[in-house]
Amino acid sequence: MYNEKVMDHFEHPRNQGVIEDANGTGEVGNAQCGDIMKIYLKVEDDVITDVRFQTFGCGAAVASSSMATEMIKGKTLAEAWDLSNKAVAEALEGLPPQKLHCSVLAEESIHAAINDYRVKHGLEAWEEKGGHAEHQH
Amino acid sequence: MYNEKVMDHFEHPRNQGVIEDANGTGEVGNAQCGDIMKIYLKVEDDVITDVRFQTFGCGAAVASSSMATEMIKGKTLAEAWDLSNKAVAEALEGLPPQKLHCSVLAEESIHAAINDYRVKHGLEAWEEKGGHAEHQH
Amino acid sequence: MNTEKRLVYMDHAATTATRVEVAEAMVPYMTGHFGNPSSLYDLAKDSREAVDAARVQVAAAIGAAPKEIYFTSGGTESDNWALKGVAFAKRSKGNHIITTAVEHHAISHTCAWLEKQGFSVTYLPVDRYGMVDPEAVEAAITPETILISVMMANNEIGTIMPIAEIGTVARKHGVLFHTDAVQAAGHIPIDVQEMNIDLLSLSGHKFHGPKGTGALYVGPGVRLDPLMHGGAQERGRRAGTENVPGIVGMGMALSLAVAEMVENAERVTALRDRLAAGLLAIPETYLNGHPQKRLPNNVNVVFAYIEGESILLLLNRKGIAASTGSACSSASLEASHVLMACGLPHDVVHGSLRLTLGEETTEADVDYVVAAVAGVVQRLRDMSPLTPTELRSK
Amino acid sequence: MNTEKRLVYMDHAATTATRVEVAEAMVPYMTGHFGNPSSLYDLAKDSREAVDAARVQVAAAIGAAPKEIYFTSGGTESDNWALKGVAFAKRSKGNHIITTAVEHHAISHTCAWLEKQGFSVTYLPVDRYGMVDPEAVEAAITPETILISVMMANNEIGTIMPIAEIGTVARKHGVLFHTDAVQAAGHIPIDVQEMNIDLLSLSGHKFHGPKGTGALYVGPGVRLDPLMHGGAQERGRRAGTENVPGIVGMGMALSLAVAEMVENAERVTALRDRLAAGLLAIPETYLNGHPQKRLPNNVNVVFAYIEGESILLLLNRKGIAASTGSACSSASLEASHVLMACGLPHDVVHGSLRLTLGEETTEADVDYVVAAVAGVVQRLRDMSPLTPTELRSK
Ligand SMILES: Cc1ncc(COP(=O)(O)O)c(C=O)c1O
Ligand SMILES: Cc1ncc(COP(=O)(O)O)c(C=O)c1O
Repeated sequence: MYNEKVMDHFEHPRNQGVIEDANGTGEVGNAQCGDIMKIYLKVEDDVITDVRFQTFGCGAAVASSSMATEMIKGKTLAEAWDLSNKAVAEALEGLPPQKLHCSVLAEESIHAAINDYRVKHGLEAWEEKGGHAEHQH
Repeated sequence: MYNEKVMDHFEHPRNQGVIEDANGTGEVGNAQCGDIMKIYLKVEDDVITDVRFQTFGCGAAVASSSMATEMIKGKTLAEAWDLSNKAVAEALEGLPPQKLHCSVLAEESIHAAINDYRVKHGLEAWEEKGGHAEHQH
Repeated sequence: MNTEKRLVYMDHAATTATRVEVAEAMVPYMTGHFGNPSSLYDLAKDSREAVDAARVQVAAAIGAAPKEIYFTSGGTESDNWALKGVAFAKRSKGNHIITTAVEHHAISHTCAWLEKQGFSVTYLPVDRYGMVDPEAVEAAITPETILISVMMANNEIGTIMPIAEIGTVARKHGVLFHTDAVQAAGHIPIDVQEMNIDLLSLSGHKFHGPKGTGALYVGPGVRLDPLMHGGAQERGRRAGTENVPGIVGMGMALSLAVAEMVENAERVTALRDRLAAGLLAIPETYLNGHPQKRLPNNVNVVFAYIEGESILLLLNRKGIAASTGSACSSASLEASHVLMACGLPHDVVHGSLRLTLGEETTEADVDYVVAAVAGVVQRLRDMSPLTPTELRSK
Repeated sequence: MNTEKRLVYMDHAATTATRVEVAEAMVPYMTGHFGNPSSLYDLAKDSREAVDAARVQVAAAIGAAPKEIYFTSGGTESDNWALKGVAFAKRSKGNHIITTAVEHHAISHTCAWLEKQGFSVTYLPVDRYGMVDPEAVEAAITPETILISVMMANNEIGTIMPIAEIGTVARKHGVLFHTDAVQAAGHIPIDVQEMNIDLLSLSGHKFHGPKGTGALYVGPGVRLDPLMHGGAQERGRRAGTENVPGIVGMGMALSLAVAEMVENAERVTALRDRLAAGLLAIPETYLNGHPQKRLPNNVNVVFAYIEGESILLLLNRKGIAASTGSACSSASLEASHVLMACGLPHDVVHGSLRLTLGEETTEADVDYVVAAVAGVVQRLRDMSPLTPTELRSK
């Protein structure tokens, strides 16, 4: 069902865990739907110096978390904000159609964590572009 | 489908053919239904001294003709009249249910031949007992 | 019992032997790669890939895309599904179905049942060769018409219908077109695109594949209710755990049949014509079906004055396996509706004989059968009260 | 890919391998005795006799008469036929059907379709063990009720329903009673007479028979429309060329399963209990289904804080084949309706694991699986944001 890249990230998840002194965290999803993602950010000078995730969910959810965190590490918040679920799915070399929503969760949880950081630091929360109509779970 | 007895009578029909100087003949059935039986009788002193048949029809029709003619040969007309289709089927050790009507044809063709003889000889035709409601073809 | 050593199987339209290599390819999917294709684990992957590969094979054989192929349990299921599926899905659009008087019972009995459910069915007549007129199809279309179902080739008389022409008519009027290609597949070329076919039925055991397998081609955009409700197999359209070994066997058998089709058809057509010529030399014997537009392997003749079941029984004794449209050989005691629709009179319809050849049929088989049939026909004519004197022995 | 050498198949409720001796018995009916059973010639006789013999085997396994057994293409077809067949045949008598909330989709989706056709369906609730109350069945009967359909044993949680009691209720009220015995056959004793069952579904591949085979028991006097219209096969009730090899295999597999049932059930029950005990030792793990009244081979548990598909993927890496009711692993993205009906909260329903044992399962397999599952559960709990601190590693 999953390709090798997805399986690799599922089985050997990068950045799994918690950042005790995170300065931005975001959680999306709910247990009823079967997937929850929580992102921990360590931001220094507008750059994500460390990122961790915790995920309750299927293989695609774990792999998406793993890949997405890899992709934003070392990036500025603005760069990280621009990471789309499509880019995550592409970096994973594709997800089964019914699992695309997992990559959406990854994007959303990163957005939530970034805005958490921004609000905590007296900045305005960025607005979602509203282009996630495809998010169905 | 057919038992060995039926197949034996179908493949080696007894009394098949024509009696040129028959003094009683009977034909029943029609080509539309797929079976016709014709019986030729040679009657002497009320006894059937010879009998032949011609049959257009399936294996059961031929076997029933063969068996029925065997069963009435040497019998008086009254005895022959009493030959039931059930007796023919039993003598054949059974016919498939949908083929029982073939044994009915045998009974009816013998009746027709007997009455042909009787009428030709100034006797009254015997009446069918009317018990052949099961004859459906 | 067959009293001859020889066995000549001339009933390939009824069923065929599964090719040995096909049976061998199936066994590993019974005992080894037995996983349920819908499962997640590795064992299921083998099954899933095997099913996908078979789908590609079947699709290629009829010019379809793999995702348009749905595996079923046979031609009967495919026919039932196509008709009932479209009828129930389109009920609100219309209630009229057009078919012919010579369809297989899997179509005609399904239509009869749909009539009981309130649908209206036109059974188009055929000409003496069993051919339907595309213009008659067009003329039968009403605003209520939701489906046209015309078989590609007739199972009794082998007549090949003008499917492409009917496809054009159907497309022009925006009516769905189903064809029962159970007898055609592997014997004559099929292209669902070129022929404008929306739904097409196949049955595995008619081309040396396994019994209990079939497929329905469902073209793009065609909506139909499932016949088998349940699990999400076959993309949610045909429920039931996939018959993986059967599907593997069917795919392989069809792709082999198509690969060998041109060569086989040429060889078999020559044998067919030799057989027909031999049989037609018997007096008062007539060919059923179209003289040219017929399946390469089908010979169907009628002999006056005799009945088909007796012919079969005597041929069986000579090791020849054949078939007839006689009422006496059918469970319903009804004579072939196909021969009747071709206008054969009631009193000769019972004397039909169908011989359908196969890849293994030889010229010697044909000559043996011609001689055997001639003998059997004479013997039965001698026994029949209908036979005119000049046709009797001696 | 499985990185262990070991392969432990614990998904027998999904499908089973065809027994080698069964596959071997089938092959001759593919390539050799391939005749169409309906034909007249000798070749057909072998096929016909083989089908008859299989019918006797299947009948004997459920206390029926051979003439009450109709071969189908699987459990799904049998279920669809029973429900639609009775519904359409009895439409004029009434339009109400009673079933449960925990049936297989072959029943529940068929019911949903029948609702679209104007029938009315009562889906009875079950208790926390997945058990339906026979009194609730009785209370649901109205003058319009034409059919009760309650599965004999549940495919997900293994709960065995009070079939004999429901049979008594149905008989008392003169309502037809169908049971889906797909998971029960070959595992627990079945007697259609004693249990007052009118219709019963079987599926060959669930007891080491071939895929694509099934049967419907139809009791004396039960009228139902065909689902497969067409030829006169199966005494005119189920059209389609008989799948002779499949039928042979199914008959043989079922009679072997029943012969070995008592012994197997005892052995497998012990393993099941060992497995359940091992898994329930994992914290916050709960058993689904009835603690006693369950299939001998079924274990179904739910682990809090984690999701089932990930469990399966990791178990697969350890060579373990299993199943889950998680939405994430289903094509429809809906969580198990069975677990929901048992009252499992939405937020734990995704963490279920079904392990179904087989005759070849060993104690070593069980211990291996317990250890593997414990490791996997811990690993996923460590990853989950929901896991309370005291359940995390270190
Ligand atoms: C034209 C045609 N349609 C449908 C069928 C039914 O196929 P099956 O018996 O494999 O279900 C047959 C064969 O019996 C056939 O010849
Ligand atoms: C209880 C139950 N009913 C019906 C079915 C359907 O059987 P099949 O997939 O063989 O058609 C299954 C198995 O999938 C089942 O477990």
